[in-house]
Amino acid sequence: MIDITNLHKRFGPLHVLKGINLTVDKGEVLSVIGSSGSGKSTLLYCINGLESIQDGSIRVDDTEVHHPKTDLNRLRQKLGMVFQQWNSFPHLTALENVALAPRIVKGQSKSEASERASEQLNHVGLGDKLDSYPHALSGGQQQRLAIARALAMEPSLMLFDEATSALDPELVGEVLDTMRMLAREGMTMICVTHEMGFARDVSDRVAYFHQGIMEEIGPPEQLFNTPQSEHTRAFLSKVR
Amino acid sequence: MIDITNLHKRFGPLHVLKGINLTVDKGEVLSVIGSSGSGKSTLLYCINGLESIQDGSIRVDDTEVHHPKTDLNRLRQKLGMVFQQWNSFPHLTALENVALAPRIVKGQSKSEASERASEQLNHVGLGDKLDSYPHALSGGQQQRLAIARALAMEPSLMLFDEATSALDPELVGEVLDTMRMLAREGMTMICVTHEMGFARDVSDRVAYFHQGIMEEIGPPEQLFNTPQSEHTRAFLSKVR
Amino acid sequence: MDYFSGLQLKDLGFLAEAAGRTLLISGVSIGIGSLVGLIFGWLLTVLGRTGRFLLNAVLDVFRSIPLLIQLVLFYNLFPIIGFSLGPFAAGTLVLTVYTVALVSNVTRSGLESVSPDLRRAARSLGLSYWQDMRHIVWPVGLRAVFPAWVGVALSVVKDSALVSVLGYVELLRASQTLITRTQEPLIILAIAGAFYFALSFPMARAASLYEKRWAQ
Amino acid sequence: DTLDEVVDRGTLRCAVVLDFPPIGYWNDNNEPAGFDVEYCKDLANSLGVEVDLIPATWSERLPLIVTGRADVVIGSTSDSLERAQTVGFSIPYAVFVSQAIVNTDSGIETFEDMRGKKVAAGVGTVQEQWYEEYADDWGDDYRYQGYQSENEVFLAVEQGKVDAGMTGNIVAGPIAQRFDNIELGPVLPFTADYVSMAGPRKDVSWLNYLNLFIQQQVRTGRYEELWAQFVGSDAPDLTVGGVYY
Amino acid sequence: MDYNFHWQPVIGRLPDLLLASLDTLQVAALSIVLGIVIGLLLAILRMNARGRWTPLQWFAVAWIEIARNTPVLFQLFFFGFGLGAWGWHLSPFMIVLAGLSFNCAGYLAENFRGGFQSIPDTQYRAARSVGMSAGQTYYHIIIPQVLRKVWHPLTNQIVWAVLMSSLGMLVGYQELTGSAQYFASRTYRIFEYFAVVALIYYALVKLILMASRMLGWRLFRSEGGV
Ligand SMILES: Nc1ncnc2c1ncn2[C@@H]1O[C@H](COP(=O)(O)OP(=O)(O)OP(=O)(O)O)[C@@H](O)[C@H]1O
Ligand SMILES: Nc1ncnc2c1ncn2[C@@H]1O[C@H](COP(=O)(O)OP(=O)(O)OP(=O)(O)O)[C@@H](O)[C@H]1O
Ligand SMILES: [Mg+2]
Ligand SMILES: [Mg+2]
Repeated sequence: MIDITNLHKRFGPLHVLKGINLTVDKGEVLSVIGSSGSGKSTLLYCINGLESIQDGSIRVDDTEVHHPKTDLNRLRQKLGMVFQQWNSFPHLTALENVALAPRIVKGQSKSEASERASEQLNHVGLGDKLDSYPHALSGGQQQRLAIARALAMEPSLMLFDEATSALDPELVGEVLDTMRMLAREGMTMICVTHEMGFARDVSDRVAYFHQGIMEEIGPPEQLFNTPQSEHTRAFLSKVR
Repeated sequence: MIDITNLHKRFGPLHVLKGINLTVDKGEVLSVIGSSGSGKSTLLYCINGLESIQDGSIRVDDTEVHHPKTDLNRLRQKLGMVFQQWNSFPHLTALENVALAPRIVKGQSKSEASERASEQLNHVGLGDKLDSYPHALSGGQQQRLAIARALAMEPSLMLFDEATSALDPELVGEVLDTMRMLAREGMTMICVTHEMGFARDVSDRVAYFHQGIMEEIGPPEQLFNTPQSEHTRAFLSKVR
Repeated sequence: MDYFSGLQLKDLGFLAEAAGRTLLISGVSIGIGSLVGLIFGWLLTVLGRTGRFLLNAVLDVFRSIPLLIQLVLFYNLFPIIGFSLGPFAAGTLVLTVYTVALVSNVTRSGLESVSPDLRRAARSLGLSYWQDMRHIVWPVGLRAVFPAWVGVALSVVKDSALVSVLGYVELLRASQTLITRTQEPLIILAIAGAFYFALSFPMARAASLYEKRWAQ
Repeated sequence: DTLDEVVDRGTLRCAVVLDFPPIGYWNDNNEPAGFDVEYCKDLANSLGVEVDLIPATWSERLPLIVTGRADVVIGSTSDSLERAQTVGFSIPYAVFVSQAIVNTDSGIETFEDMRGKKVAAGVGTVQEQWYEEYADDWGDDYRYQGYQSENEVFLAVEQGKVDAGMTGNIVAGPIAQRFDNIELGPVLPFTADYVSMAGPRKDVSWLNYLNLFIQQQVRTGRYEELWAQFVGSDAPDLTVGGVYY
Repeated sequence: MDYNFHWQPVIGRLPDLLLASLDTLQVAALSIVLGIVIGLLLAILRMNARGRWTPLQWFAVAWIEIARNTPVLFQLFFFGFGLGAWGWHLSPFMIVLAGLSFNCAGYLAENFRGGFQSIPDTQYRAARSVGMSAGQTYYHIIIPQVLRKVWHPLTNQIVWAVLMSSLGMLVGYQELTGSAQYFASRTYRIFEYFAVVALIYYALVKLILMASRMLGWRLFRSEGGV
């Protein structure tokens, strides 16, 4: 599904990703953990083609993401993405948020897009908020809205970038539950997260990033119980 | 040390605290938990005299906080307070942040205040940041700065209002460690917190607030393992 | 012979007509100026360093010279370079350029206020650059700065009073004319002031209410 | 030249000053009226074209000509040599004597009394220029204030902001009558104020035409008629003895 | 069009024009100082208007709204002829000063109000909680932060005051624009004079912006300057 070889990413002089090799299979759930600034978000942006890369390659379903001929807008329809914060469109209702991209990108008719959008919103438990604007939703609801919006494009892979870290502790649960549901349904997922509980329970594998290097990757039991690298141990002890 | 009887607090029509009775002894560490809007912060503000009260009384060391004759500025020197966020003064260096109040409130000389301030900053592990401005400090360092600032007034009681909830997960630890250190040193503390681990490990007692009522109070083992009230159980299951 | 006469009812009509001209000249300037300003504001967000610097420098000139001077200068310049403009045309031109200078600033900050995360979210759904612009950046950014734009528009309405120095008989000039005839400055000024206030205050209020709602 | 242009265009762009009753003012229908306005109309008639009146303040008069926005200014423009470097003048079409109007409380009776008092005039008038010649002599006693229009001068005198205002004798009379606290002041020791029409400096044929027009107005008695209508006294003699113009 | 530019007379008057620009700066500076003082008072009055309004608060709100919702030129005329009709006589300098101060106070009041409201409540509470009095809190904690918040709008207002003082010409005050018009009325070379004056204004504005940036950088280096 995803095939990353020797990926290098620089922001000017700053070397942010230093040769990442990673494969994610269909149906797999991968959690990415690591301290702030280690390049986790950057990795997701690169997979999505939102950031250029300086060396190596990323292939999604045998499409080279950074090949000049690749139609990125088409590719991105396969890759749903949910960010940490503020990513619902504030000027559109929940329904319009979800229906917009299918309509203007996929060319669905207005009624078709709306119908599917309301299905997706039902799916994430927002069936009663179709006509609410984001500012009238709680943080957790906004995040579920963002998930529904990504799902409406029928992606084959979902990328989550700390989808819960801006939420009040009480609201984290509902978003994690939605993500669990997706995992159960067999969605391929890469989740950058600070929620060790989630990483442990839901993922097939967990990867630990440290200063632009993927220091360690493995099944959650292995990584959490018998971390190989010293950095991993130090990090895990800090986040408890 | 602190004696609260039948405390009622209203914001206009909103009844925020509905008859709180609470005693905190010298050297005791009390954690206060409860969902958003249950009145936890308001309780601290009332203790500190930052909010008026409508009924009942609060006595700190036999001083009636809300008695018109009470010199609040004097009383507040006994009560150190640390808030969730925005609490270091952004226009002053770390040293000035800590030295300001001793100088202008207690009338210490500039050099004396500076000397003591740098001691306090050493105490919380910021000995090398004396001349840094807050914007150059991490969130965790800013919170420790706020703790040092409160300590510089040599308070006999510390009030913490979710001192860690605005921090990145990795930074939470350093602030909690500082609070643990204070507890070990025998400081009387009331900590409003979302960190159940901290509440469990450090407190002598934990109080659960629900919609302006103190639903339950007791030693941590009791409250966490055998909660009496249904609301407490529901809350604890949500925050895991 | 009496060359002076008291204030009459029909003078109110005269003032109303002049108020109409105030609305006309500021309306035209705001309309054209805002359109051009939108484009320039967008250019400021996409141009390279030098382009942005140059465009900014030019626009900045119009923000750094008193409007009064701009009006007199341009009014006198056009005939010199060969085509004569009446007070209305010259006034409209200067006010329009002035509006462009202000609106482009407002637009730029509006577009820049759209967070990169929001744009990434849109792009990550497969929206193209222009779809992102059309459906996300413009609506969100412009809504955010709508109150600031209203502020600019109202200040152009108020500053249009300066076109009176070119002899264009807008509201303030008309009141001067009436003052000349009736020698009753207080009441006439009060009427003129009340008109500006009645136009400006409700709009400013509405914009700030809108801003509060939008800020939530 | 301008003459051809005006005839081709079919309108005469004639600048007038309208806060200078009775020479130029807004009547109670808020339309331009006065001696100068009638002259504009007569001039347009003589050319067989429509008239386009351009209201101007004192200081705008000559720039209107210089920048080509008006064909002629009939606005009590005194024919000073300094101005003649910028625009062209016709022969005089009227003559005024400069006179002060004073606030009743000012106690001014003679020109000497104006020393140390606050005195106003319109910016760009000859009164302003002549009065400035006293500046060095009088030192701190020279307290002059310029205003954008004649009307603001009257208001200032009326409200007591200044003690005296300087204007033409013809205007001074009606003003003094109209306001309770303004009265006629001393006639000013300035030379008689010969006022001319102004046109583009290099356009001699147009200036010639204007000269002839002024001649004709006097010859036909129209000059006397309008003077009587608006000013109400005998029309002054427009010639200066002993020299050709 | 055969217009010949005459620059010589303007160059000759340059020293006079530069002197007149000092008048411009003076009246602008004074009106800003007055505007700040009055604006602060108005802002405090308006902020304290919770629930019921006292006459003092009505006064503040009326001032602010009239200043912001009518043209400056109108305000100048009002202080000129308007007050004159009541027998209050202001000299042209005072008219400009009063008009600009009135206007600046109204605009600055709203800026200050915004500045105060943008300081998080916890700043105030944190200061009070270490025992500072209300006065000490304002002096040591709130005002320095508000100053930083309003620095930019304040600079804009100063620039605005300089630009708008040009209206002095229309009420008989001979600041830079008024003097230029006065000199120009001799030879009627308005364009040349105003072109030079435009340059002077541009330079003044740039100087003010530079000074503000440098001063701001010194004052606020704690937050990385302005
Ligand atoms: N657009 C950019 N320009 C320059 N540097 C950038 C940019 N985006 C990120 N960086 C830098 O790249 C490094 C990695 O950033 P990244 O956001 O990927 O970290 P992260 O692991 O997601 O951290 P966090 O947990 O804080 O989100 C950081 O040092 C960051 O400052
Ligand atoms: N100054 C105020 N004016 C009016 N209502 C207020 C004010 N401060 C707090 N409240 C209300 O009082 C209630 C209790 O607020 P409080 O901040 O004490 O809750 P909390 O338990 O601290 O919540 P959180 O966990 O979100 O901080 C809330 O409903 C809040 O909206
Ligand atoms: Mg990140
Ligand atoms: Mg709280």
